[in-house]
Amino acid sequence: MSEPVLKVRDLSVVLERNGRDFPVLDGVTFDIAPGEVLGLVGESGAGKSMTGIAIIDLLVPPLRRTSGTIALSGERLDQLSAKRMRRVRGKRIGFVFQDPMTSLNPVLSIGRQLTDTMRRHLPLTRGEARERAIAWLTRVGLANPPRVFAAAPHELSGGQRQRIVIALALCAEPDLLIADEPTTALDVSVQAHMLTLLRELHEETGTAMMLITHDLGVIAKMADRVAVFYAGRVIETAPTGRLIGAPLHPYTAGLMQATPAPDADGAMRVRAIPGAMPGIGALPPGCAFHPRCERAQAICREERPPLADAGGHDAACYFPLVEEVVS
Amino acid sequence: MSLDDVLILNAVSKAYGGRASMIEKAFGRRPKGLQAVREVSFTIRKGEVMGLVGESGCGKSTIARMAAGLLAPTGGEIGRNAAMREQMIFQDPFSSLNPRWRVRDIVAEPIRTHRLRPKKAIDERVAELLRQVGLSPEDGAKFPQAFSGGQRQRISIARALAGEPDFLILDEPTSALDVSVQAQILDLLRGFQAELHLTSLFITHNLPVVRLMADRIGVVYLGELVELAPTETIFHRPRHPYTRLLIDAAPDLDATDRSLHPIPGDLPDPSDPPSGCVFRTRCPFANERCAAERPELRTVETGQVRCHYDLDLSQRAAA
Amino acid sequence: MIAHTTERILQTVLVLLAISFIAFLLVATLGDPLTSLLPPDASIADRQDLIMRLGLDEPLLTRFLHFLNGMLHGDFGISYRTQDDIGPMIATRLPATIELAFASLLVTLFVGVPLGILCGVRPNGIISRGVMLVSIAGITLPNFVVGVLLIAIFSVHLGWFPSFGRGDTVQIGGWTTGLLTLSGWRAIILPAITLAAFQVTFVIRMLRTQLLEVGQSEHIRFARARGLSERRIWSTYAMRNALLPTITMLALQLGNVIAFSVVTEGVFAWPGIGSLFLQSIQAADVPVIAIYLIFVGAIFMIINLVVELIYPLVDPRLKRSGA
Amino acid sequence: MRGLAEAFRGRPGPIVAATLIVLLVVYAFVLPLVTADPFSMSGMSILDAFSPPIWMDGGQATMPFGADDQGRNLITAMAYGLRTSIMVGAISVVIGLVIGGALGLVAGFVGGRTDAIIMRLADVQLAYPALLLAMVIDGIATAILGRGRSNEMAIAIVIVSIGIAFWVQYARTIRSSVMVERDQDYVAAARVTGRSNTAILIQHILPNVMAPVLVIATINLGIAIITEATLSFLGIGIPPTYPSLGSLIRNGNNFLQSGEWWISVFPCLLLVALVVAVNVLGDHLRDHFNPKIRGRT
Repeated sequence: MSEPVLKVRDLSVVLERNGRDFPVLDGVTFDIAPGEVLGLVGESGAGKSMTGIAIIDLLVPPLRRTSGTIALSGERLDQLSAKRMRRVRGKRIGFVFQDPMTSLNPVLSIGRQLTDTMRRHLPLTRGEARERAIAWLTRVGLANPPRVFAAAPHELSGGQRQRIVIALALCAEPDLLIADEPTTALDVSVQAHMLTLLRELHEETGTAMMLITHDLGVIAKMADRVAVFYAGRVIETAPTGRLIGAPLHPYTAGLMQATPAPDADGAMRVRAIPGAMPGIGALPPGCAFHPRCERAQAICREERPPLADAGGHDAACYFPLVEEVVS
Repeated sequence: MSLDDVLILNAVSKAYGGRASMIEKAFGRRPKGLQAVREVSFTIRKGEVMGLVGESGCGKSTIARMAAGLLAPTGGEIGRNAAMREQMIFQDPFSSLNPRWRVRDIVAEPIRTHRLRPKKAIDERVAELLRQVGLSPEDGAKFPQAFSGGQRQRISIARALAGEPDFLILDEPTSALDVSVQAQILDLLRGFQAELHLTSLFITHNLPVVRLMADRIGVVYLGELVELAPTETIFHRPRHPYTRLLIDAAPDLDATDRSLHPIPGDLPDPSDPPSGCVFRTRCPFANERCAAERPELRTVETGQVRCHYDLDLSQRAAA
Repeated sequence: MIAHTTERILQTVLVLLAISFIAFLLVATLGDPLTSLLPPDASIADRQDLIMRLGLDEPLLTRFLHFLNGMLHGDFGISYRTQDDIGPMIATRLPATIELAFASLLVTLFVGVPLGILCGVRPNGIISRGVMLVSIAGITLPNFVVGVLLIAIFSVHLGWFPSFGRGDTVQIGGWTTGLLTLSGWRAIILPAITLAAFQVTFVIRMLRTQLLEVGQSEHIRFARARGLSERRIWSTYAMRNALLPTITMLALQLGNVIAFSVVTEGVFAWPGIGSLFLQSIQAADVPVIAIYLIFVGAIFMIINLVVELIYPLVDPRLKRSGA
Repeated sequence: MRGLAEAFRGRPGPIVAATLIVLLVVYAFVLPLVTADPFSMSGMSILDAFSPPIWMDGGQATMPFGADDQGRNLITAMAYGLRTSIMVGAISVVIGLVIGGALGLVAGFVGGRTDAIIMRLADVQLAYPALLLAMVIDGIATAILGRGRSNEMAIAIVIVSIGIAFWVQYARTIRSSVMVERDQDYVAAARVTGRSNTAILIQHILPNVMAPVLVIATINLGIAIITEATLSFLGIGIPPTYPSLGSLIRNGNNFLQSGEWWISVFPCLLLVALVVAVNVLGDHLRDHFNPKIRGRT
C-alpha cells in the first residue's frame, strides 16, 4: 500500500472552561489513501467537524489541540510553524465549509476572491489568474462565467455559491479536499447536483477527499471508507459497503435503524436509540456509548474499548455485532 | 362540509408584498408581488394524517400557517369548524417555547384556555403529560433553557396534547434534530397517533419521514400542489414528474448502487414563475402545451395530479 | 432604483417642510415681535407699519409661504434679542463652527481609526485593553465636564492653551479663519479635543466591535482555510466589511456632534453658531432658535439621504435590493 | 431575585458600580435630612467663602471639600445637588418610558398604519439629538412661561424636556423587541391555542421585552443625568440659585480661572462617578440579557 495522503494518529482536542480542560476529541486515528474518499459520519457534537478544523490548525480558544500527529504525504503538519502552515492551507489542503450563504466575503467580487486565492499559492500574473478563475467557474458548472466572475455573492443562489466555494477550495489544486457538510444547507434537488459535481471533480483531479456529513445516504453514495464518530471518538471504521451492510458497533447499527427507511416488505420502520449522546464534560467512564447500549456489560462501564485493528473493519466495542446482519 | 371533514382548503392562495410605494402609485405601476401559494385545494378527514412535502420556499409552511389560522389567505377559502380546537408543533425548538415561562405553565396554557380540567386537576394533568412525553413531572418547574432541542420538542408535544386538539399541525417537527433524536420524536408521535387517532397535517421536506408518518401525501412545488395521493401510491406509482424526481434525488442507504439523480435545472425565481405548468422548465417530458396551458388538478384513481399527461413513472428514470 | 431615489428625496423634502412649519409656528405663536422690536413709546402708526411690513395681518398659511420664500432668498427674519438680520448673524459665525468641526474630525480620524483597528485586530493586547478602559470614560463623560477638566489642567494649571475664544483671526473674503495664526491654532486645540472626545471613543468602539464580529465570521474562517495571509485578510477581507457600517454610523452621529458643538462652544466661549444658539435659548430669542432648528434638521436629513443613496454604490449587497 | 444575584456573580466591575450607586444614593438622600439647606440663608456662612479642601492650607475639618463663593459647605451642597440630579434623571426616565413604552408597544404589536404614524413622528424627532431637543423644549417653555419662574417650575420644565426628548429611544427599542417577539413561534403557538391579543401581549410578549427595557432605562438614566447637568451648566436648566450638579459646576466654573478649582472640580468628579457607575451597570445588564451571548448553550 502506498503512503497515505493523510495520516492522523491519536488526535485529541480539549475545550477549556473555567480553567479546566474537557475532552472534545479523544485519540482520533485514521488514514486517507491517495484518491480515496473517506466519510466522517456522526451526530452534531460528535467531533467530526472539529477533526477537520484541527487538521488545518484553525482551532480558536477555548479549543486547543493537546496531542496527536497529523501527517500530509509524510510531512508532519503538527510540527509546522504557523507561517508554513498557511502555505499548506489552500495550497495542499482545500476546505469546503457548510454554509454557502456565509462562506463568501459579501463585499468582494467572486473573481477577486478566486484570483486572490490562486495568486497566493501559484505563480500567476493577474491575467493568467483571471483566465484560470473563469476556467474554474466553467468547470464547476456555472453558466456565463465572466458575469459570475464580476458578480458579488448576494447576486447568486445558494447552489451557485456552493459551486464557487468548491472552486475556491480546489483552485490551487490541493492534494486533499476536506468538505464539511457540503450539502447540509441545501435542498434535496440542489444537494444531488453538488454531490455529482464533487464526484466529477474528484474523479478528474484524483484529489483525496474527507467528506464530513451526518447523512448516511450521502455516505452510501460518495464514500469509499467510513469513520463513525461518537462523543469525540472514532468508534468504527470500515469500507462503506461493509459498514452499511454489517455494522459491528451497536451505535452504528442504531444510527442506521434510526434513519426511517422501508424494510424488505416495503413497510416503513424507524427505531430510536434511547437516551442522548453525552455532552462535553459529561463523558461516562468506559465506553462512551454504554449507557445507551443493550449489549453493555460490566467491562463496558469500566474500560474504554480500543479501536481494534481487524483487517480494515474495526470497531471500538467489546461485544461487536459479529455475525448479525442488519437489513 | 361533511362531518368527517376537519379542514377544507378551497383554491387557497397567498400573495406577499406588493404594497405600492408612493411613486409607484403616482406612476400607476403595479408592484411585483410574490405568490407564495397558488390555488391549493385539499380536504383533511377526521383521523387521518395528511403529509405535505416540498423543498424550502415552496410554500408548504405558508399553507401550514394558513391552516392554523395564523395567516389569512389572499384568495380562496378555508373551511373549518369554529369550535374546533387546534394545536401546532413548530420546527424551531428554541423559539417555540416562551423563555420566561416555566414548563408546567407552558403545558398548562391550553388546558387553562379551553378550561379542559378543573383548576385543581391541572397540576396532575401536566405531570401526566410530561411523563407521557418522556420527561419527569419535576421538569415542570424548570425553564425551557434547561433543555436540549429534542427535549424541547417533547415539551411542545406535551403542550399540543394538553389542548386535546381536534386537529394538530406539525411544521417540520424534526428537521432541526439529529437522526437519533428525530427517531425518538417520531416514535413518540407515532405512539400518540395510534393511541389518540389524532387528525393532523404533517409538513416536512424529508420524504422518508413523511412516508413513515402520513396516510396521504401532497407534493408542493413553487406554491402549487402538484400531486396528492395515498402514501404508498406516491412512492410506488407517482404521477407527477416532480414527485418522481424528488423521490430519486434523495440518496438512499444502498451503497451498491451509487448513482445520483439530480433534478435538472434550477428553481425558477418564485416572484416570476414560468407560464403554464410551473414545473415545465425542469421537466424531462415538457412540450409546448406545458408552456401554454396551466394544467388542472385532475383526479386520477385515488389521487389528484396537476399534469396534462398520464405518465408511467413507477420506475426510476435511468441515471 | 430611480423611483426609489426620487421617493426618498421627496420624503426628505416633506420632512423638511414639516420641520420648517413647526419652526414657523414657534415664531408665529411665541413671543410678540411688536414689543420685542419696537421701542416702548412707539406710536400706533409705527405698530401698524410694522404689522404690515412683517405681514402679521395675513392668514397663517400665507405667512408660512412668505417665510419659506424668504428663506429661499436668504431672508431668515430678525432676531428679537439683537434686532439684526439672522442671515448675516449666522454667516459671520459659521466659519468658526466649521473650523472647529473640521479640526475635531481630524482628531477623530487620526486617533480613533488607528486605535479602533488595533483594538479590533488585537483585542487582548495590553494597549487595546488600556484603550478600552479609557474609552469608557470617553463615552460616559459629559462633554462639558471634559471641557472643564481640560481647561483646569491645560489652561489654568499648565497654562499651555487659552481657555476661551478663537485667538487671532484672518479675514479671507467672507471667511474669517483662525487656522493661519499660531494663537488661532493654540485656541482650537482644546475645543477640538473636547468635541472629538465622544466621536473618537465612538469610532474606536464601533470599529472594534465590527472587526471582532467580522473576524469571527464564516467567510474570514474560509479565507484563512484558503491560506490567505493575515495581512491580506485584515486589510482587505475584514476591513471592508467593518469600515462601511462604521462610517455610516459616524455620519448618523452628526446630530450628536452638532449638539455637542453647542456645549463645547458654550464651555470655550467659541464664537460659532452653537454659542449663538445658546444665547438665543437663554434669551428666548424664538426666531433664531427656529432658524437654527431648520438648519440642523436640513443638515441631518441631507447627510442621512446622501449616506443612504451612496451606500448601495459602495456595498454590493445593496446594489439591487433598493428597487 | 435569584437571577439578579446570578447576574453579578464573579464580576467585580458591576459589583463595585452597584455598591457605588448605593453609597451615592445614601449620601444624596440621608445627608440633606440632617443638615441645613446650603441654598437657604441659614445654610450659608459668608465667612467661610472660598474655604479650600481639608488637605490644603486653610482647610477646615467641617468642610472636607472646601466651600464655594457663598461659603456653602461643598460636601452638603453636593449632596443636595446630587439628590436633585438623581431625582430629575429618574423621573424624566419614567416619563420617557411611559410615553415611549406605550407607543412602542402599540406600534410594534398593532403594526400597519398606527405603527407608520408613530414611527414617522419618531423619525422627525430623530433629526435632532435629544440633548439639543431638551435645550429647545426648555427654551420654548421659558418663552411661554416667562423669565420669572420659580425653582420648582424650572425643575419640572427640565424633567419634562428630558422626558419628551428621550421617548423616541424607548419607543424604538420596545417596538423592535416587540416585533422580534411577535414573530416567535411561541406567540404563534399561543394564537393557535386561542389566546386573545391582549393576553398574548401582556402574558407572553411583555415579560420578554422587559429585559431590554430595563437595560435601556439604566443606560438612559446616565444620559438623563448628564443632560440635566449639561442644561444647568449652560444656564438653561436649573437656575444657579438651586442646587444640582450642573448648577454647582456652572457656579464653580466662574472661579476656575482665579484658582478656586475645587468649587467646580469636585461636583464634576461626583457627576462622573455617578454616571460611570450607572453606565457600567447598564453595560453589564445589557451583556447579561443579550440572548446572543447567553442562552442557547
